[in-house]
Amino acid sequence: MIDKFIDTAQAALADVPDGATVMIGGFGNAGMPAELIDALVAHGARGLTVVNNNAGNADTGLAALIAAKCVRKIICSFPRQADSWHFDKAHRAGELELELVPQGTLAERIRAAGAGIGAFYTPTAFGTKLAAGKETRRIGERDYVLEYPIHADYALIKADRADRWGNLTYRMTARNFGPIMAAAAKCTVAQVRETVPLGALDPEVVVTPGIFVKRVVRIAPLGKAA
Amino acid sequence: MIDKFIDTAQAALADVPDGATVMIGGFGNAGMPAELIDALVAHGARGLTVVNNNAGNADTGLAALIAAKCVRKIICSFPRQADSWHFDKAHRAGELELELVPQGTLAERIRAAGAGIGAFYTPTAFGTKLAAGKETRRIGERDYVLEYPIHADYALIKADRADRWGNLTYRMTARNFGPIMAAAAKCTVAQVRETVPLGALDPEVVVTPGIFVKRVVRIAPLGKAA
Amino acid sequence: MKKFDRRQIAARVARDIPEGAYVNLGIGLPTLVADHLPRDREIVLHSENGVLGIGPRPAKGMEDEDLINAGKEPVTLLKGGAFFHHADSFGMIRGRHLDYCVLGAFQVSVAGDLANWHTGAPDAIPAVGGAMDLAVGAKNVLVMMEHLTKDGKSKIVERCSYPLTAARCVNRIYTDLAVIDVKADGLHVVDMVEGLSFEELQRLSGVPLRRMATAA
Amino acid sequence: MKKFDRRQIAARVARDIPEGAYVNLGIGLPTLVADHLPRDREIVLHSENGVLGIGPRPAKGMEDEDLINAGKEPVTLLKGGAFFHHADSFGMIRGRHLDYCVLGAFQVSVAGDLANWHTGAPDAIPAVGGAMDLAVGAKNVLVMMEHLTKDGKSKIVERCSYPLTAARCVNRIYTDLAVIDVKADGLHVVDMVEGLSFEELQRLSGVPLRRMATAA
Repeated sequence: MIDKFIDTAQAALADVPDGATVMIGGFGNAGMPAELIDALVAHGARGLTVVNNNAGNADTGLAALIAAKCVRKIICSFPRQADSWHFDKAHRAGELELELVPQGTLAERIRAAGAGIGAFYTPTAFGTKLAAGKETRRIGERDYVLEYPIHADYALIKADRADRWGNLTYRMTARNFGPIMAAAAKCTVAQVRETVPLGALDPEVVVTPGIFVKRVVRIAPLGKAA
Repeated sequence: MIDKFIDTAQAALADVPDGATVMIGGFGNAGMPAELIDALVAHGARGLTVVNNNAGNADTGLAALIAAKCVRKIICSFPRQADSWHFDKAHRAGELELELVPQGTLAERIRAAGAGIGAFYTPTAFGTKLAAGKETRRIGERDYVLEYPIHADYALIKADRADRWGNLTYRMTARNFGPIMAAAAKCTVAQVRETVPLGALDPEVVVTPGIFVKRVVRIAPLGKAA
Repeated sequence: MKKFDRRQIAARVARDIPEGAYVNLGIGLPTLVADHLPRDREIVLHSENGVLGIGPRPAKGMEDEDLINAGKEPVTLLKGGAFFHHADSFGMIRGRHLDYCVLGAFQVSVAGDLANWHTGAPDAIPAVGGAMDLAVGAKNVLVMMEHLTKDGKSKIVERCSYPLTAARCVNRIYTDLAVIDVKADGLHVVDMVEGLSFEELQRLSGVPLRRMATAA
Repeated sequence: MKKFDRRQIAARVARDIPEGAYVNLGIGLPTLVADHLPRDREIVLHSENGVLGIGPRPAKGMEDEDLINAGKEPVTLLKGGAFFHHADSFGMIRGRHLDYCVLGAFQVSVAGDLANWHTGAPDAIPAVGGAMDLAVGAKNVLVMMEHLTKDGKSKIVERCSYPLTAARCVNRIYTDLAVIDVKADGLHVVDMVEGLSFEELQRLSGVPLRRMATAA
């Protein structure tokens, strides 16, 4: 029997090695796998490359992972925010490398990894600092920049409902990076609000088919028993 | 008020000019916009380039469009079938050009057009006849072929339900090429089984958002009044 | 001369968005445009984080942290809205499906180059977000900004001194002084605030302007 | 010697598919594998036209033309199945998410090159479908074919004379005579039908074969 449910976030991340590339879903709090990130901090793997839209806010989540000195490099589109102080400090100290990528290029590079595309030409960032040193090409009447996929060892994402095959649905704008990160990582771990019996998810409504998901952890919403 | 509903298939295709590139959805009968194709045959535009997975079967649909000598070129992955006689005849007579594309490359080229990607590298077909003369590149340890998007003037697709903003859902494997063709064409015309009031489609379940759809025609299932 | 305030600029932009348009409003100033869209027009708002059909801000206490815009502010969803993932959302942008995007700017050049993501200061940590995708992808790029910097310099420039977001992408500029179209043959003044003369606008702007035959 | 019939070849392939595998069965002969998958293993079948979790053929009269496989035959959907569009479906294939695909073949070379889409006849109208994507994308490419052509020539060849589907892609060959692994150092015989000697198989195949230390 296929059973991707796993009891705890700790167990789901127990094999993350030092130096792994870890994608972390979420945009703002929507879709942020907070409990999985906490478990990653506790797990203590070092030298991680993290792929996320941002670079951590305030003192929890990704910011805590940075504060714990687990992260060597961040690939993201929007690091600098009013409360990104842990990133700012580590980056200015030269302890944390930044690869800044336009948001759509970030999404497309993640998608390309999941879809087996070797590289692609995007018009975004042509003629800007963020394309400096990159290969370009004129196709038709537009100029493009060559971009490569971002593969990951792990993807940590938050979905809404899951069955034991790992099929996932999401909730509103919490969908964001989840589906594409799930496909781009060797081992995708999803935290979900609810687990349901096989067959309870409408096959028309599954957003991430279980083929992309290795482990599912149910995190009970605050105030509810696990 | 946004209202993309249009009364008849004929009216929805009235402006298709000679020489247009027309994508036609469907895989087998699933998702084939039969009534829209009939209307295109009746409309009589000539010199069309058609993008479809196949090249017509028996005497109806795309085969009828070919028999009516409306098609100059077909871009598809699987032309030759036991009952593709109209295609076979026209192609052998030199009246119908064929661009044969592996199915996944066909899908990705259509997807690239909709997503503004200028070109992409795919491992599919490397070292085969279908990559003859194409640019290739080794990336990491794999070899890739450079492929370009397929844009269309019109996409004719079949969906299941639609609202007046053009949001679409599909039914089972009838989804196939619909969502990607909708995004790749300047003017997407969807025939649907049912039209519903705005707000009746769950926003989590919309597969093709209305932004990709210009016109929607309800085609009542056989045996039901229009 | 009576300068437009931020709300007036937003209202002026809103006036130009037609019925049925698909529109992305950038973070910050452009978000104000939503409040001024004519109620008799159906306009579909997009946000980079995977949503079409954004409605007004939710009532106090009705916020849902899973329903936010690209500025991470709580929003609502209109009937007819839809959710999708980030790659699909940016496919929409890059694939030229948005009719309009409205962006803030540090500078716009006479050629329509846009600088809005990075001051270029050597110690600044830059953040780009979706700005480059929107600038390159939307069919019409509308810029909202103050006409002059705090020390009185024109933000419309011969050549951007700040790092570019995208080259030759801006279609129309809305400032607290004027509305200006960027065309192949230069900048055309479409509209000016009350009491401002073309000559004065020309002097303040410091780049060549043309008078539009008729105001929009 | 007792050659395997098509059903027996299919059953032999099915035996090798492990619990939890994601598998695409090609059009034609490979489709038979579905009937022989062990009932005590959950195996998820994929089809190119946008479906995971294919179940058995529907009962007569229960066919639905919207629920078909890549061979355009009516199928059913198991609990846990899901639908998606063609680009996502081939992203799954190309992105190496399928554990196995099973394909028919005209020829397989000693290096694992596969020819299965085109006879190369000058007047033939070729059709490729998803064959090239599957051959290049699946983690394990299993080939099912008769060992010999109708006129007794080996379909396992030094170099394919038919146009290639993909180079160096085949992992294992299942024929009516044997099961053979394609490895970096050549072809390893894993299994033979009853009454066939290695020497006879070697003679029929016409390309160098190695004995496997232990049969699978």
